[in-house]
Amino acid sequence: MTAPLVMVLIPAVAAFVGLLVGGMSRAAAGAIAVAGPLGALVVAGLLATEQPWTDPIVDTGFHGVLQPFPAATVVDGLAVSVALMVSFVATLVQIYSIGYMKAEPRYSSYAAFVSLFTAAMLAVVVAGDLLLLVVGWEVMGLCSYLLIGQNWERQEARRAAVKAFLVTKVGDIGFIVGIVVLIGATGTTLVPNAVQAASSDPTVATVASGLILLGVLGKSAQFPLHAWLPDAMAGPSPVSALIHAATMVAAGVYVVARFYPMFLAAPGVLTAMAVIACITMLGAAVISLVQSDLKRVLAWSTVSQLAYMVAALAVGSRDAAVFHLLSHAFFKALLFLAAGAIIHAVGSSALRDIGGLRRSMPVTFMTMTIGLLALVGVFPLAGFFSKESVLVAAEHAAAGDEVVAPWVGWLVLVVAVVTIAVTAAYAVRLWMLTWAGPRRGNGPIHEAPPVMYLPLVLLAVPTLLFGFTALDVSALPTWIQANATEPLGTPAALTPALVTIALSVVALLIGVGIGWRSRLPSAIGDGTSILARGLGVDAAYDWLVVRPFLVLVGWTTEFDQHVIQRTVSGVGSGTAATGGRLQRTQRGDVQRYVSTALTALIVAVVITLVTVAT
Amino acid sequence: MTSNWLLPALLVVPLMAAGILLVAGRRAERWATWFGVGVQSVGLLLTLGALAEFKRGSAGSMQLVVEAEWIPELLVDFRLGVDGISLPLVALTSLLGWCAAVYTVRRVPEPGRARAFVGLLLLLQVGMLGTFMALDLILFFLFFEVVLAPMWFLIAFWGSGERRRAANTFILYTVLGSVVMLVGFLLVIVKTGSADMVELAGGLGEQMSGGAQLAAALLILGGLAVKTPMWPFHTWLPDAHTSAPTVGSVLLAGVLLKMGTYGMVRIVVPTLPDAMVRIAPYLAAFAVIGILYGAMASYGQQDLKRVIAFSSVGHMGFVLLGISTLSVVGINAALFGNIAHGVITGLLFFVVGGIKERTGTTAFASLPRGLYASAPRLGFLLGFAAVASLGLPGLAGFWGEFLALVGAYHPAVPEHLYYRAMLVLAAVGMVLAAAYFLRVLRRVGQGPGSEKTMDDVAADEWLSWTPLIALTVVLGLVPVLVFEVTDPAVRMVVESVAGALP
Amino acid sequence: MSDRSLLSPTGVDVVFALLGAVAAASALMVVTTRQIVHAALWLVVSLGAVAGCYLVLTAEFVAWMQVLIYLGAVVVLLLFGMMLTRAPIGPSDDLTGTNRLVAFFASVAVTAVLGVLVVDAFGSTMIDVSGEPSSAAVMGEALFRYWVLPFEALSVLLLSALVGAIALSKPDEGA
Amino acid sequence: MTIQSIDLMALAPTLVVALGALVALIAELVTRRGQVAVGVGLVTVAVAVPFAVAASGEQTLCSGVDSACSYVVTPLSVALQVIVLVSTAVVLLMASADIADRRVPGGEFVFLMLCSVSGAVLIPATNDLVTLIVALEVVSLPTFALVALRQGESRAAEAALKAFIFSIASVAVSLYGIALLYGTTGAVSFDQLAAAAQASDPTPLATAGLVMLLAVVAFKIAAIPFHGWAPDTYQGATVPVAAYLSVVSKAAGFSALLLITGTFAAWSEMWAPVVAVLAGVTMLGGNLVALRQRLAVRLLAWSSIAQAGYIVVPLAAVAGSVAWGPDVANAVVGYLVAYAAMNLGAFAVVAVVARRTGIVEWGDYRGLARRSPGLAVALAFFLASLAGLPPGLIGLLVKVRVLVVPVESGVWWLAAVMAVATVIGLAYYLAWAAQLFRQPDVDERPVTAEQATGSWTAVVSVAACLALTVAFSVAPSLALGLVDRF
Amino acid sequence: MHLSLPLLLSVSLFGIGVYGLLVRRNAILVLMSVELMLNGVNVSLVAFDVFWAEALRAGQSLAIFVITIAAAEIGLGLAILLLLYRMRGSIAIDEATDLREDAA
Repeated sequence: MTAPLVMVLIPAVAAFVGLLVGGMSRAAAGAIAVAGPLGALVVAGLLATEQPWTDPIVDTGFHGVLQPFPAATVVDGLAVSVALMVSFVATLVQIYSIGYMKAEPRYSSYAAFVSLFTAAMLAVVVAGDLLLLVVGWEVMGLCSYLLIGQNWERQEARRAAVKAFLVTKVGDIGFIVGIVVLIGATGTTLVPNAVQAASSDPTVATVASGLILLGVLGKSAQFPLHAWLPDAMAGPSPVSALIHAATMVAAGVYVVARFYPMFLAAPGVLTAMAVIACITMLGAAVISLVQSDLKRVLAWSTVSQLAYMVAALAVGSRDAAVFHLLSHAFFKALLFLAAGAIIHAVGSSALRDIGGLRRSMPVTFMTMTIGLLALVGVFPLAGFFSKESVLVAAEHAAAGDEVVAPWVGWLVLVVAVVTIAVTAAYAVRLWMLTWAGPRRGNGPIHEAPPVMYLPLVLLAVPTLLFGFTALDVSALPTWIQANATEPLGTPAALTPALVTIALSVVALLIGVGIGWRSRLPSAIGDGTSILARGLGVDAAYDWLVVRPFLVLVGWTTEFDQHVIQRTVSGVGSGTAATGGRLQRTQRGDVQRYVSTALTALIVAVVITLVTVAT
Repeated sequence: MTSNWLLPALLVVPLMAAGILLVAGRRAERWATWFGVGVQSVGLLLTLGALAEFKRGSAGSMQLVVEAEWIPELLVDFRLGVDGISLPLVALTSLLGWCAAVYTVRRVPEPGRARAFVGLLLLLQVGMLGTFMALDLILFFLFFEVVLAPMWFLIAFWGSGERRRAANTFILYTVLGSVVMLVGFLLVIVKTGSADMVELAGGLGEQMSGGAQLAAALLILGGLAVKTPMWPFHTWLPDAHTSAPTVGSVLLAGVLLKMGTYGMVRIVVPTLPDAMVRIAPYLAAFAVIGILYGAMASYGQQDLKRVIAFSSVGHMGFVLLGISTLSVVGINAALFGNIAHGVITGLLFFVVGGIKERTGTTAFASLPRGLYASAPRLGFLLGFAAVASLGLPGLAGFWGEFLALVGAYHPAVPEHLYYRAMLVLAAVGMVLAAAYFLRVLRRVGQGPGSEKTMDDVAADEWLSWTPLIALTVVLGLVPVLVFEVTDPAVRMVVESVAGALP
Repeated sequence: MSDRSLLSPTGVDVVFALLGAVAAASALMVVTTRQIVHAALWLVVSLGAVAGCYLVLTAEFVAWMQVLIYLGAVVVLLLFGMMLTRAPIGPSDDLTGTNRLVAFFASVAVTAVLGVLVVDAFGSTMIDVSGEPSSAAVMGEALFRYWVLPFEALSVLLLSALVGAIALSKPDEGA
Repeated sequence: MTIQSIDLMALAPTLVVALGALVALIAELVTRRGQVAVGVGLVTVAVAVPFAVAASGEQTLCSGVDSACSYVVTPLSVALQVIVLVSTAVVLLMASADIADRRVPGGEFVFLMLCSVSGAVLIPATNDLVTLIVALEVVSLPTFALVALRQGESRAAEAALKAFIFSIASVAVSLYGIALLYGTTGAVSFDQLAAAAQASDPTPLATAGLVMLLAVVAFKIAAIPFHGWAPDTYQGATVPVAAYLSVVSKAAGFSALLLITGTFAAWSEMWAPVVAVLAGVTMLGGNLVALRQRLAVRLLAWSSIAQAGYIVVPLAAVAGSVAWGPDVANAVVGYLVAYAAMNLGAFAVVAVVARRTGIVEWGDYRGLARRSPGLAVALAFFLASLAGLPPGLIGLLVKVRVLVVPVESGVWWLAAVMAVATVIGLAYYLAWAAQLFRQPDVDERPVTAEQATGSWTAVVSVAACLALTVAFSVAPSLALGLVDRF
Repeated sequence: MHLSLPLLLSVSLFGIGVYGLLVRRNAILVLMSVELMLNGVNVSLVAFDVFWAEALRAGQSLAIFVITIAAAEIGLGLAILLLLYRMRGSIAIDEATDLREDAA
């Protein structure tokens, strides 16, 4: 049992125990719920401290396709850093949930599923075996389905859960076929060996990475498989914070990072990723601008920020992508938990009912403001540094010293800068509508209980400080590359470049301007416009996928019911009918019987004579 | 072989018990179900004994072999034996038989008559075990047919809905299939002069001429396809399942469907390699059609049992795809798929039976919503079984399907690209499977929550179902338990086919 | 005997042809007449002609058996049968059934097929009818040297027919 | 002038049965009680069987001319004789109930039956066409009397008339066939005919003759198109007589068929297709019409027509590469043995139920298991065997044994037709078996009371058939290898 | 003498007998027709016997046996007819159809 496996199993056991014993007392359930991710955090911490890790692949001896107990795990900088982030956020979410889910009757199953989710995410993070990766990947999808559908009394929760699972499942099909191709082509299920073998053969690399990209698009909610994330907001806010901001959606990016050498061997796929990322980045940001629901604004923002990470990967810089992944996880989780606190206090997540809460919820106000600033990328915060590192990477690519074509770099750079402006716009709009202006809605508003705002504060800390770790080359960059199974050249400091800083500041100011003008309540809109409904992508889904599928289902049931069923029962009744017709020859008159017999005989004689003669 | 009394004992004990029940007077109605549990437990113990005796190292060769001459005129010897391919299935049958017996202790479906019910179940057990142990073609055919009469009575007398018509379609369709298979067997016996499966697999089958092999293979596959069921011979399955009593459905889905695929791996592939190499691509095509067709048809069904019946058509499609690759990975995946489907669909039908018992119906139109609230544990089990059935990795259902895809990537037959197209289509089938199961969970499990109206899972239900739940999880996490037994035997089968490959 | 074509008949042929024609014509009358009693009488004529044919064919013993049993016993029995079932004396037109067409075609087919076959096989072969007739002595010897088993079997047959007829004719003793 | 040397020991079975008939008749006249006649009948059969077995391998009544004997006993003929004799014993047991309550005159009944049986025992050992046709006539004639003997039933006469007319027509046609064969080959003894067949190809006249000869055989085994009389006659006659017709009379037909096809094995390309079509049509037609039946006896009649089709399949398969030989004959005899046991059993149960409750429609057998479980289980077992579905194992095994021959000889369409026919057959056997176990909708009067004396013998007949069928199921080589035992 | 003459006579008698058998409604006439058929057979048997002229005399022996069989048949046939007449009052064959398939 290697350390990483222990890290995965602790939350899993916590989930199982929680499910069994949870029913008894809420306190016990709460304790077990927090203990799970906390245990994982501790182990991750231990792993982080006892650097340098000796052997990247900790192999448990089960290999080959037919002894597929997927137990091989990988321990390198990338894995440990993401594991730390995941367990940290998960612990805070569990703590936060104790407060948030006080009125929830089925708290024990909720907590258990969150722990199970954490275990699955950690499994993906430390997976050294393709099969363990697939197990984690799919169990994550299942937990997201279960948690979105937590309070399934509501219609939209039920629909959102199914939609989330199916859309990600469509992506997962590509993912699984990609893994099958990898295993088939390379003959091994060990991740590093498979990636190394695949990257040496361009065709396999292109096919495998293209297919795996499909899965990533599904999980990380990129165009065209992004429609499920905004609807997933029907789930409880802590779930949104953990799954739909920090971890699951980041898993896609993490997997690409894990398989990065293979992706580098397939520039075509990287270009495609870049184009998709740009579309998603800008589209999501613009849609977020017109959203009328607090959590939907943040959801579309997440889609946009994820596009940043994918763009970073597309332009050839894994470190930038991972850096943005980590920082985004912190401030986006913070924003969602803050939103949760607001909803908990106000009772509704529609912007119409929220306003002027500055005085009544000071801590939430403070932490949410920090979060928004980080989201926008204001100087000292983590957001600024991670976004800049992406811009720097884009600029390198534009200069032509990356594996992708220069125009890709330019495209990413331009779109990134424009998106900074739009991001600033919707961030300011959100901030003004929630905190500034007159108090809309009624009823007393009071600050969230400590168990809820403590995690906010704890998340605010890394949002503020995490940026600085990237400046010193010996800190974050080397750490991410440490013990990497596949070293990607020397780790370079992720320091922002002057020219990109200038561009981003200009874009930021423009954005604030737009934001300021659209802060009026009248600009909220009722969320029914084409833009608000996600540019009609949902309608397109309905027409292109759901409706034809239902027609096909209709045909199949029709075909099965009438054609095959009828032939079978037809044969049955047919035999009975022939029986009836034969029966009618037996009318009782013996002379008729004898005449038929004799004529038959004559015919037989004649035929036999003819056949014998020939 | 040391203890070769095990296998005949496995057959004789239930047979004797059925005889006793037949003769026992009306007083036996009371202790009949307990008697059933006792006999099945003995069977289970014997199976565990066999598992222990079975030497994993030489899983490729027949073990615990028993041999006695029975009908010289038909070259029929009473020859039993198990190897890596049949042992897991024998174990599955004993387990499901035991779970069924435990479930019936207090739940004999109306119109009661426990004595006859348990007697028929025991006869069914004899037929099923016999089919997996027989090493003689005609003996295999006999046990193949022994199963039909008891299952017919179970559906026709203890079933529900238009059970008589369903029972008749079931038995007439299957008998037509098995007679066609018999003609295939006879052709093999006539051409090779031997009916011993081991000899035939060992190379005797290859001496048959190409044309004869193809004719025999098509006939036998035709018969087995009806049993599997392979599309388009599947129409009897939904009706049989909708009308069968719970235990009947469990055994029908859990074991009877496996006799078809087992027959293919045990008889057709090793004995008629040249024919199999030519037929394999078409088999793959039918398998994939089955997967997609099963998924789409089950999405359109209005009855819970019919949904699961069509899902079985889909799962069996994956098993057939595995077999059609004729590769080590593929056939291992098929055998594992058999076991996994048996366990998971057995559990599914038990849960649906529980639902039917509590709500009196399985039709979506009249089924109350919000099972998660009205019977949380039952709801959880329904969710668990549905998720396992749609092939969630980490549970037993996944490996059968996933490794079938891996096998399809590198089939032993030359048509690699064709198989990769099949692979993608089969993968699409997985998402459709997710679609219809989630529709079921949404329609039955979720919904405007009503309070805890129904009594939740009872003790005897837990006792009967826990082995299946545990097995789903254990096989999901440690699939090697099955593979270490089946792999050596499958390598033998694949070797015998290797000769026929170009 | 040397083969002669059918068309050059010998003296015996002419006699036989005449007898055959009588037999066939009266047989035709048996099946077509509208009076039952006439049918029986025509049957007597037909069987008598056939007996004559046997004599021409030197099968003397068979001829006498024919006269004795057929004419003596069988036809008499038939007449008794008609009497007991009160058959109408005068002409009655319901004697021929409805499926006349099928019957006609069947009989014509039979006659045609067999006729063609026979002529094709034995068109020109001759048989020697000049030899000494197979008298009772000759037939007796043949019967009891080679055909003892059928003879015995026939005895069982006749006995069972006798007992059967009597049993059937007994009035019901009441169930 | 040497009288034919008669070896009485060889002829013993036929003689014993004939004498038994006489003794039975006289016994009934003397003691005025029908039961005694049945007793004598049973004793006769009991004595005849060992004689038949002892006579194996002998031949007698050989004429001087190239030692062509007219009575040759072969293992095949002994097997057929044993089948006939044992079946007669069972039928007599069934009939004793009718005789006891004067529904049928005991003495005459047993006398006629034994006369018929003596013919049936004679046929397998005949060695020439003359004896064969006479023996066939000896078998048929008494049966028409038996059918008509049913007092107080007007339709019995009609049934007898139909069988009678059909019989004399087919005998006349066969006699003409024999005449033609005699004409072309100049021989009537099977050995000389076989030699003639080997010597040259069949002339057109010989072809016509042989096909016409098959007419009487088709009549006896009630193969379509010569089946018209069977359902009506079975329905009109008493059930034991119907049983007799469906088993012993058919066994005689099959013996004749085996002898004829054996003799003319050299001309098999000529007659095999005819027999094949005959078998196919009979199997399919019999099962198809049986689907629609409502009366129990009529259903059994059509079922026995279909079963006759199965029995002919091995001979039909000679059309392919397999030549006529002991293997084919053993398959026919094997199926015949199992068929006799199953069919007699079914008839026995129908007889008992008809006598006790007057039920004639198989639909009214509903809930029989509730009222008399023993009978119901027995009938279910017989029906399962006839259908060829386990637990009726022997039914299945003999079907397999019969199906091997067409597969081996490559006559594919015949194997396919048999497969389809079996499935159709399963439908109505199953429907009837299901009726037995269904809940009775109205509780008819209990069947337990023994309405009439002497009905215990009927139950004994059911038990005997059940014992035989179960024994065959457990040790199938008893039935399948019967010929090799002698 | 030509062999085909008696054979032609036998064929014609046989054919006429078949016609009578199938068309006549009265049972006694049917019996008569069968007698004609049997006589047809006898004529050909005797003809062939004279043609082959063997010591065995198979043809003529069989002819004699056929005559005896015919007699026995007529005996029993009339008994059945009379029974039918007593039960039903008429011996028309196409009226005796109580036993038939009720092709409902």
